[in-house]
Amino acid sequence: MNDAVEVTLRAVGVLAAFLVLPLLVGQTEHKVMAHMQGRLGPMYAGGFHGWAQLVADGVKFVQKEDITPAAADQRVFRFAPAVALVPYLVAMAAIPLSPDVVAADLPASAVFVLAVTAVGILGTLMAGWASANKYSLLGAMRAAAQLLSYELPMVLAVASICLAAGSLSLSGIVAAWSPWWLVLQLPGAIVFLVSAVAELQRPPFDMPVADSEIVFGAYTEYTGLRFAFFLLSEYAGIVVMSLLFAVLYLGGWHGLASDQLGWLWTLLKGFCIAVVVIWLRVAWPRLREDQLQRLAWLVLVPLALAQLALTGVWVVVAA
Amino acid sequence: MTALDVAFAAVGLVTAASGLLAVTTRHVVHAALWLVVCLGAVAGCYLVLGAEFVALVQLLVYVGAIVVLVLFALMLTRAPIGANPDISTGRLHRVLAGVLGAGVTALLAAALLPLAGPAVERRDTSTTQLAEQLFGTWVWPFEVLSVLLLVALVAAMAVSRMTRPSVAAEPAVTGEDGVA
Amino acid sequence: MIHLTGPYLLAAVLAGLGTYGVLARRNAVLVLIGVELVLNAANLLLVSVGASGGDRWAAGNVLTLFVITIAAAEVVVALAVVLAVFRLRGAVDLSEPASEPVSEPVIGEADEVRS
Amino acid sequence: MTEEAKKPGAIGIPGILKGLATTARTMAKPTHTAEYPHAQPHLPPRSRGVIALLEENCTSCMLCARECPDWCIYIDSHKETIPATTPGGRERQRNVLDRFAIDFSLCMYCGICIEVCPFDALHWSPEFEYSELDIRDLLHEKDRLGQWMPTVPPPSALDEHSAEAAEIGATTRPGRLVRTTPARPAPTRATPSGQEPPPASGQEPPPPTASEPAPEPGE
Repeated sequence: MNDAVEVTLRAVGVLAAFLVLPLLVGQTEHKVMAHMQGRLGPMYAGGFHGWAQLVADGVKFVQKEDITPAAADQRVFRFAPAVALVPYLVAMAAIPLSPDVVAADLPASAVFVLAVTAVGILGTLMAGWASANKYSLLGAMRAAAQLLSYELPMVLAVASICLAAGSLSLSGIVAAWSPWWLVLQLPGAIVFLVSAVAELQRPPFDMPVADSEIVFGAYTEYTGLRFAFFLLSEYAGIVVMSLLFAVLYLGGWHGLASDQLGWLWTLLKGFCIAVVVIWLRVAWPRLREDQLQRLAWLVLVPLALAQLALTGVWVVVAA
Repeated sequence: MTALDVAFAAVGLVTAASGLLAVTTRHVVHAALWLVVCLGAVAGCYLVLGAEFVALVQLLVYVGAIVVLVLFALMLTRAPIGANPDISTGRLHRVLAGVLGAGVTALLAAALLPLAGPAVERRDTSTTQLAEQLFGTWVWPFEVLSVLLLVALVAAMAVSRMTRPSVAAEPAVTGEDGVA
Repeated sequence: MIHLTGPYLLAAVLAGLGTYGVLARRNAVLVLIGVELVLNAANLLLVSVGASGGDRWAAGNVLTLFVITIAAAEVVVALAVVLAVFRLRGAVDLSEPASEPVSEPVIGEADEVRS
Repeated sequence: MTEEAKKPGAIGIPGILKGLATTARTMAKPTHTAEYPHAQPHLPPRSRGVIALLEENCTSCMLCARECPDWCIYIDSHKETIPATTPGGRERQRNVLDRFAIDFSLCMYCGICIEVCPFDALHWSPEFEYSELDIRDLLHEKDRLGQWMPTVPPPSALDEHSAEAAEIGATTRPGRLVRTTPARPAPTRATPSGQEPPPASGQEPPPPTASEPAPEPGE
């Protein structure tokens, strides 16, 4: 009985985090992006500096008509948003905020998070194909090509961290973290961040949804709540990737009073990374498809391999 | 029947059902999507069998990469929405294939099931153990595999560029898939 | 405690389904799906044997990892071949007799080799 | 992130960092946004908000309606006979404006009507808050157009070194032979030149040459 209560509590906690943190990131994006462009952003919804803008957006999305194109593959089309969204929910459950604050402490959680987020691609592919729209199909193809390419450097970068920590578990990695990693794992960190932004299809890697070329990529035909789910999955993805970065590279809950406030430190570090992800979107133009592939294969993969070798040497020498 | 048996029966049923749909459906892309379900369920089977690292790799490599590649190839080689009888062979051929498939199942089951015996204690392989074996006992096959991967990479690149010279003579008709 | 009857039976069923898939499909990519099923049957067998004990070098798990790797390599090459065939003949129908190239070679850009 | 730049041929990292720096600097600076409904916008002089009609100046000459590129000006008028002012004199006819309407759902704010009006009956007003829930309500009849008149700003002062306005020169110079054609553009130029807002006066004080405003000028 006690177990059931605990499981329920944890599930509710993850769900709450899943519903709140992406909105927080979304609102931050609204405001940070606006100020970076000399604007104010939302100012009215909710009163104080438009804090409820995304809630209002959600209400709006719920009210909109849910359209499935006549030529679409109905079931796949309807199912795709869930496939895009759920992996991030599951991934969020495995990311520890502190040694105690974790929904599901898995032994190989680093691999687990990577494996689960990799499934999210399928949602985009399904959406793009099932829409019966050539723009959607093109977007899905671009997304698949991009995500496959950037998966590799990302896994390699994480492998380097796991090697340095001697653990596949995120909690173990944070426990083994030392400030030296900030220097020694810097190339890997950069590779991870770049690949994470690319995996999320965020600018400057937003070729799959390049609105000036292919309308909105795989999401062109979506309306209402299903479209909102895709948006939510993007922001949930930012949350997952930022927290993962904070846990892997920035030492998670290490910091002042980490016994009590560890979870706050992790959240804070993750939030800073999320702001950086938003910043990149404002600052840089979109990469072309060939530049994208070139960057992944000619820069990131060699860099990640070099990082892996460096870490290997370091581990052997230090041991 | 133990709890693990029940769990395995549940995942196994999903695996078998989705596998069946993957080879029988008339929608091209649905076949690949059912394959996703099947492979994911197989990962679940591995979990039940106590091989969690293999399950994660199955998810990461099979579902995350291989199936995406398959879907990608399907879409590049025309995958219209809707049922398409042309993707399967004729009725007689299919009946023969079904008989043969059933035969394979029967043969394997006949060979394996007597070996099953009574319930055994599940032996989990921890990741550490796995790593020690992988980089100790199995290190040479492992190295050879990495060479195989490299060869596959180069081969795929070579194959995909092979058509270039012959194409140069033809008038370039860029058809429905100027994608890539 | 677990009965191995289930895993063995499932492996046999998957192998049978895979065989059917290989034989009953005309689309080359779908034939590959059948092959994947057979490979997974083998993997399942390996893992279940590994879980039953009497597995000295963690062979069940290690070999499964190897098979997954090989499957990845195989799929990459096979799909490259399929795409090349599609470019040459405009279709990936295996039951079509090998004839001269259809006079419409669909030229994509040289695909990046992925994964 | 700076690795981004290492793609071949890219000048690379400095430019990329500059992008980051520029956006960061912009974030530190105050925004340029005006929160419009709460803070009135600062409109530049000569803003094109809405077109005001000074009905007294209109002679129903139809120039504006004819020149309008999207035909959004509707004018109805009739002629009225004015009895002779002196006994034995001739009766005169005069146009009376019945309807003058501008459909602002069609108007593209080009301002040609204002340019071509020979008698300064049309003026730009900076008022822009006249949106409607029903598009048909954007058809402003002449009373509505006339209500915009008080919002028309006085014309800006002349540049100190500018040439003397033609009509002022004409009044100060010794008289010349009467020639109608060259004098025709004079009234239109009167707006910028007259230091007083012209709408105040009723009929335009004609330059010495113009006798009767012919309703149909040569194209």
